[in-house]
Amino acid sequence: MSVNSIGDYSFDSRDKLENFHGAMLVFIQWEQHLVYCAPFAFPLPPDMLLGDVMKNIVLPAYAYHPDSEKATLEDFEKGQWLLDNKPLQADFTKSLAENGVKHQSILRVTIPGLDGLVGQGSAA
Amino acid sequence: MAITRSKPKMGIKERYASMTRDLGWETSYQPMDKVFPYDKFEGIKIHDWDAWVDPFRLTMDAYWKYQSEKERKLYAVIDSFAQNNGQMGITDARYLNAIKLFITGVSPLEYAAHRGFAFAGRHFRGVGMRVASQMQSIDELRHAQTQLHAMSHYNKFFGGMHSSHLMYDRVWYLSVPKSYFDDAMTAGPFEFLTAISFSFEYVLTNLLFVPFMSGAAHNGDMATVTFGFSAQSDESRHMTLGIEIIKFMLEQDEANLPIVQRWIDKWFWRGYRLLALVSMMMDYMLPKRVMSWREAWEIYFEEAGTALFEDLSRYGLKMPKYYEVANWEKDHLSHQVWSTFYNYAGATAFHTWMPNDNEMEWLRDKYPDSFEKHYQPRFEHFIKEQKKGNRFFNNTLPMLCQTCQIPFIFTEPGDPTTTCFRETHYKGNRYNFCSDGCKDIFEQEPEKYIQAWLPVYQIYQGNCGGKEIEDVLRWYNFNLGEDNGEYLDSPDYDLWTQWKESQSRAV
Amino acid sequence: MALDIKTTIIKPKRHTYSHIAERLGSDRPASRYEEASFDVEPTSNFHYRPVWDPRFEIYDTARTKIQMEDWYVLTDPRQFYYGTYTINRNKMFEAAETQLNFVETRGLLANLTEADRTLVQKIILPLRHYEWGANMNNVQITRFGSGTIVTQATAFNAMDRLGLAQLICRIGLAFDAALADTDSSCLHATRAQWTDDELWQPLRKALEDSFVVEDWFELFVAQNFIMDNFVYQFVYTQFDDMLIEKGITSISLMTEIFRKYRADSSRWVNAVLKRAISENEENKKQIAEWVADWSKQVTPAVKALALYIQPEQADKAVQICEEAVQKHITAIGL
Amino acid sequence: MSRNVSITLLNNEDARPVVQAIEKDNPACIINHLPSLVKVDMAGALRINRQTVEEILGREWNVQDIHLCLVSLSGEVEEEDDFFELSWK
Repeated sequence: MSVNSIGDYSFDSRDKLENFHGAMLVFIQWEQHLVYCAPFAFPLPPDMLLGDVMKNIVLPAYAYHPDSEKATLEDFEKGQWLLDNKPLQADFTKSLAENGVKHQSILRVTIPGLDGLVGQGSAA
Repeated sequence: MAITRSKPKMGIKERYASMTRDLGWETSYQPMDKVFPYDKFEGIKIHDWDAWVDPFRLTMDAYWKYQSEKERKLYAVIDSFAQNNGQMGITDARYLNAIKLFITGVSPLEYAAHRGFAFAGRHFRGVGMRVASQMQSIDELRHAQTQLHAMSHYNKFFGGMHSSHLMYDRVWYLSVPKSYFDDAMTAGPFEFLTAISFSFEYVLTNLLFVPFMSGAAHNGDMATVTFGFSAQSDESRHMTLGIEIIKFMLEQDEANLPIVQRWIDKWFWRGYRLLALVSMMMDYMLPKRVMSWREAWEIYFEEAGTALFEDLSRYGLKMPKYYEVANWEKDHLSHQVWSTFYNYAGATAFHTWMPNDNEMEWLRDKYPDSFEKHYQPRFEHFIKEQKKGNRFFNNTLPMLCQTCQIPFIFTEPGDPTTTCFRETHYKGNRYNFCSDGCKDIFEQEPEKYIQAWLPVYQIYQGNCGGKEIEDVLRWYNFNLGEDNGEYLDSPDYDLWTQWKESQSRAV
Repeated sequence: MALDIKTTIIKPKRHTYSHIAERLGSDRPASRYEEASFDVEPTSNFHYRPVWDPRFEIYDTARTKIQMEDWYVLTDPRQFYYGTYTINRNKMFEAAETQLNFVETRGLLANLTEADRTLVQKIILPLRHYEWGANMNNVQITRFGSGTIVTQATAFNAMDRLGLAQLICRIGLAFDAALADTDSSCLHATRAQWTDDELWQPLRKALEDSFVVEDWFELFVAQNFIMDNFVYQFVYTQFDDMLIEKGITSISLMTEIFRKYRADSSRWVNAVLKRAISENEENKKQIAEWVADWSKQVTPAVKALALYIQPEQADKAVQICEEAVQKHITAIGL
Repeated sequence: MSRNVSITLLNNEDARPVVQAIEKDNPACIINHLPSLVKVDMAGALRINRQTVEEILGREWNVQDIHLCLVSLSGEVEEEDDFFELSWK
């Protein structure tokens, strides 16, 4: 479907990649840890290593969650990853782009055994 | 006893027709299509504009008579409220956070409706519809203004209300109501009426005004109750305009049905998402509660909405798409939303807090299938940490839905533990959605929604006052440490405690 | 003790909203007019362009050639916000209703000669369509104008015009009632006069041309300043004077509200224009151009009415009318 | 199945005679009192008769006076000189 308009109706996406000064928008969520109400949004350079993103940005952001003490960077790398809904073999030594992450991509990670505050299915 | 009265020469209907419909004429010095350029492109076919019947036949003299009486009463209450320090009579200052959300998130919508109905009030070629829209237009101005006046007194003592209209243009969560109304105002006049008069006013607004205003009464807020109910008496006229416009479009031409159904699907979902804010007002922000969001949803949507759509089924109209999802979410919505604002209390112009023991019990009781299992553990953790001096503030920025602009806080229907993600691609770009409802809306009109001014991404693009969160909050015109943060650490709380202490000393 | 609490603790943190305090230059208690009007219209970060006119934003100051550094200087001297406006108009229309009822119950319309009755019906009643056109134009400005301070006043003015149109209908119904022996309705006949009778075509043409004006400020000048000044001056002042000279006062009673309304609205219209003209030379030039254009369009309309009423006095009547309008033009600084 | 129509009025002096008139003329209605509100539900249709309100009030009452106390409604509206009716078709 397309918009019904009087006159030409075409505009740029307000969030096109060029608007982010060399970064791209990436969304990251540690599944089942809903103490954090929503996935994080970050503007990240495509050539930043996924390992650096996790170590320097994502893990500190999750610090308030008690599970964060129980998970090492390696645990995260070995976790089950979804990139844009497809399984991903995450490689922390490679860049976001090399891992296949694009502008507006969603990364979701699950670490088996770390299911939030009160176990499987509670999602807290 | 029989009251005798002189019989009017003309019945109300005939008199009204001669004073409205008869005023218009077919233009000939300028073509009608140029005088009314906007009422055809949406594809709605109207064969007989005169078939429009306004059930409330108010002429302007009657309008002024009733409205001036209402205004006199309203301002008398507002005056006496201020003179008697009515702000001290509310149940608890926590309550005012709902009012802060109201003046920043709802009052600007009243104003937008004023201008939107002016558009409808000028651009339908049917006179009856124009007159009804015009009356609604100034009613909406009334609501915006009486709200500013009623809340002016609270603003003198409490944070978060001092800059409502600027905040509406800038603050992240207020882009949810703003984008909703911008969407309606940028649509054609028929879609505007379907969106606002029908989907919002008729189907959903009871959920905002009735339980909420009843809540205000319950919590001693006479200023709000008075403007709320005074506004609501206009609302009945507006709701009726809503149902009449749907019937009118459906009766005029069969070809209108699919268009109207698509709009109703869209605007039900957009309106429902907008009301997510109301769910938490009802369940968390009223110190004395009237009914739960779930109960209100059952009465005002499941019961009343079903009756309405059964009535309209004679035209072939169906219940709005994804209403089952909304019904399922009634057990989860308010808790998920409150968690979100607890997370982001550092960046809101109102305060949040954790429910006390009694409130936890009330929540367990009202939400037996969801609260204890899914939300209580989260809240207990928050409370435990807060007692240790570690009040949680989520310092990241969240991912937003391209359509409703709410952070991705909603979970898969039927699974409250897994965040719901949907996506689509348009012209080589990826767009993300919180729900099937929001994805569908985008896919109908992608050219529109790619323009969305999504606050988080605008911050990252450098358009919101600076790089640091503090810069952004200053750009929002927040008084830091006063407007935002935890309720128990707020000047509001301190002031309230002082008042209560001095009152009890006085007694 | 209660007093004690009030003096020690109940001290306001601030006296008005932040944006109002900024405008007033200090945090002092603001009037209801100020709190209801200033900065209410959104100004930035609009989400989508209108599908019915993608050239513009939802609110867009580029919708007129007139430029103002701050639209909120165009205040309304009456300081109307919804409450004061509605209460005021209720009184105004109740008084009109009383006068109308007086004329009706005392049977004053039945005393008119056939010729006078026809004359009055022909000149006054079709103006309900003119009022309705004025309503349309003011609703248009209400949607597209800049700044709540301007658009709320046009919203009120639009409703005034609907009320006045309905009042003319009431006058028509009073005529119908006075002639109870006939079935025909003079009110219903007015629409055909308005659309077909040569008498009304110049005015109808000017009005219909105004319906398609894109610049809302031009529309404001055309409708609220030029057309209204000419029509009100001619019909409700000069024609009314003529009826009184003939000894007919019942019409004056019924139309007094139009003179009251015009005196009231003129103060606001003139104040807005005067301030916009004083803003810069470009505004002044542009408004002067519009004033000249629309005066040219509406003069034939007045002339047509004048010729019908008293052909031999027509030129003189038009001249009086123009002179009266010129006073307003001078008053706004042109 | 007969669906409910409903009318919500302010709980005040303007509304009291109206509520009484509703009770009198629609005996099967269900009246719910909420804080500062009265919500009346009725299966199928609900009618407010001018004459009944006038009898209760002892003076003239205009059907449009209902606008002074009306808060919300559900059902299709029919407003005449002598009555105000809500119904589902």
